[in-house]
Amino acid sequence: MTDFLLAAAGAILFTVAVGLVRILGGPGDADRMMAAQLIGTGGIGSLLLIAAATGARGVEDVALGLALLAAFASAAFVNSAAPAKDTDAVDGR
Amino acid sequence: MSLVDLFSIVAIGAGVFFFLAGTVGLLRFPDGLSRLHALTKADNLGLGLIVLGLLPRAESPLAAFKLVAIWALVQLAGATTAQLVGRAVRRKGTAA
Amino acid sequence: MTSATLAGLVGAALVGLGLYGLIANPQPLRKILAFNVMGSGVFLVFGIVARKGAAAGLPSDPVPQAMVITGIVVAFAASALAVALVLRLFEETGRATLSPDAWTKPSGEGAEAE
Amino acid sequence: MSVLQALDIGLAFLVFAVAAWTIFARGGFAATVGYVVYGLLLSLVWIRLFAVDVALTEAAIGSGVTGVLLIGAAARLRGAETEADEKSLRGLPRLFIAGLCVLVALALAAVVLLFPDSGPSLAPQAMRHLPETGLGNPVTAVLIAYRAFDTMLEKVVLVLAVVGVWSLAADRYWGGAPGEARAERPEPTLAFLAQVLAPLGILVGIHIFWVGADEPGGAFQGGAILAAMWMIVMMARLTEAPRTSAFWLRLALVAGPLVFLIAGVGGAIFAGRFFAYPPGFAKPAILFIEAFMVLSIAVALPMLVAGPPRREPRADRSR
Repeated sequence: MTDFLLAAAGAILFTVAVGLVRILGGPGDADRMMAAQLIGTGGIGSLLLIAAATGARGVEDVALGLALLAAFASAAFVNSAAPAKDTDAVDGR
Repeated sequence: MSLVDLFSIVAIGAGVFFFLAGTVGLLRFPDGLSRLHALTKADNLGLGLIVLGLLPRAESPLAAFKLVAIWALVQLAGATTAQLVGRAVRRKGTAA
Repeated sequence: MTSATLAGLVGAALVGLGLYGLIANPQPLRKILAFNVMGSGVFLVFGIVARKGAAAGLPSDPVPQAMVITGIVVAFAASALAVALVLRLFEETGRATLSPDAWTKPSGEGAEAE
Repeated sequence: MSVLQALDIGLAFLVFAVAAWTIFARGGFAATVGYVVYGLLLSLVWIRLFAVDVALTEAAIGSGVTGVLLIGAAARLRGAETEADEKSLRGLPRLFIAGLCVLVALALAAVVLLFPDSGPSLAPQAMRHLPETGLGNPVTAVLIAYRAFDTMLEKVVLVLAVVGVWSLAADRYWGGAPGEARAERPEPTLAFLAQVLAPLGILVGIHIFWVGADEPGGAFQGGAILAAMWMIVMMARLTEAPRTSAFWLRLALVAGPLVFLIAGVGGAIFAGRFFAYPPGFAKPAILFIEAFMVLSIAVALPMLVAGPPRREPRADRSR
């Protein structure tokens, strides 16, 4: 069972990593924020699986902290992107 | 293998599948909004099923509660991010 | 190879990577990022000290752990100060680069700020 | 090779790849998003090293709060990137630097591989004296009891950093509030997120601080989560950043190190040594100090992210 949990964690990390390759490169900044969101969710998922498999104590709190802060990068992105005038010009390379 | 183990394996396996599906969508879909749609599948169902699979293995009621809370928080974050990023994509038109 | 040794090796690689970025990239923001990558590499090397020195039946030595926690907070404080400096530089001069060419060229409104 | 080893190797590779992206990506914003992802992966690595306290700190500060700081900065600096930056340092010097950096990395790797299996460690001593502090988490004991002076000075560093950031304000803004006054109304989605998240986050922050005495957690991690909650409320513009001349703000900033220092001096008087805690009274004293540290951290981090004052203090003076 332990091996299954770890394999599942590995599978999620691998999947997310593949997705990361595609969208960290863009095309737009919005796609990059999606990459951050995807690895956030995937990271929390594999964290929980690793914790269940290795029995490390207190890991739920780490996942809880990550879940609390999961939306922060996007919030900062939207907050800083809104007032700027030149977002369209530089974006989309 | 006990019934609990079987339940965990089925639920977590399904969760991994949804992560896979979400990522494939992210890779294959042509425009920003559909990619966002694919991403939310991984968020909602993928993590939800994994939490469901881990629930019977939780050591204490508090730990189980935390698992559910983590899922709920990620739901909230995912929904908000989808809204915020979706609006950013739309503001920019279909170019992104 | 244990997971601790592996993490230590990654830490070593990260220090090299961060050092390169710190030296080679002229944009201050990228230097800040590189510095943080380098710092976390050092922390990881320290992490293996924590894992190996774990005597007394502990999974991890608490002393290096506490120092790494302190280090993370200090690294954040330093980054925040650096970011504030870079943003101020950008506001004053309209550019933010440490590339020597950019500042010696007479063109550009910020040349006299050197 | 077991599944766990395969997972470790995969994780190590992923961390390295994302770090390389952060260093080599074209465009500051892309690199910054890479760094946020990198911070998250690092907390996974710390879990694998069984350093849960560090993983918590990395998750809260390394990924969350730093992410807001750097993404905000990268978005503002977007216009500052020039083609010349991408091209500078070509050819031989670049190769030379790369070679030197590889050498540094190799030397460190050799050190890592040559580590003795059981090096000198203070862990047994830390565990032996743990009952005297009344704590169950040795990391907290190291931070607040054994190496109290270090931690106190580190709080001073935070205060100094805030002073440094504030001092970058233009003269006429000195004492004003950070951030531009924005006429636009709050983004409704963000406001909703903040309204739901903040109460829960405050609960989690206090929980993590409280269990820190015996379980992984503590003042740093709890304080950082509380700080993040204040940040999200400010980002959603449900509340404005306070004037930097506000007395309560300055008091809250220095409360942590101040109470810590007073406790240290008190130790010199009542327990015979600087930063010694009277026997039997250690745990309440430590929790008392920690509570003020949480306050200072929760105030200092958002102020560091908010940046120097950008509004005239007279405009919104309410005294």
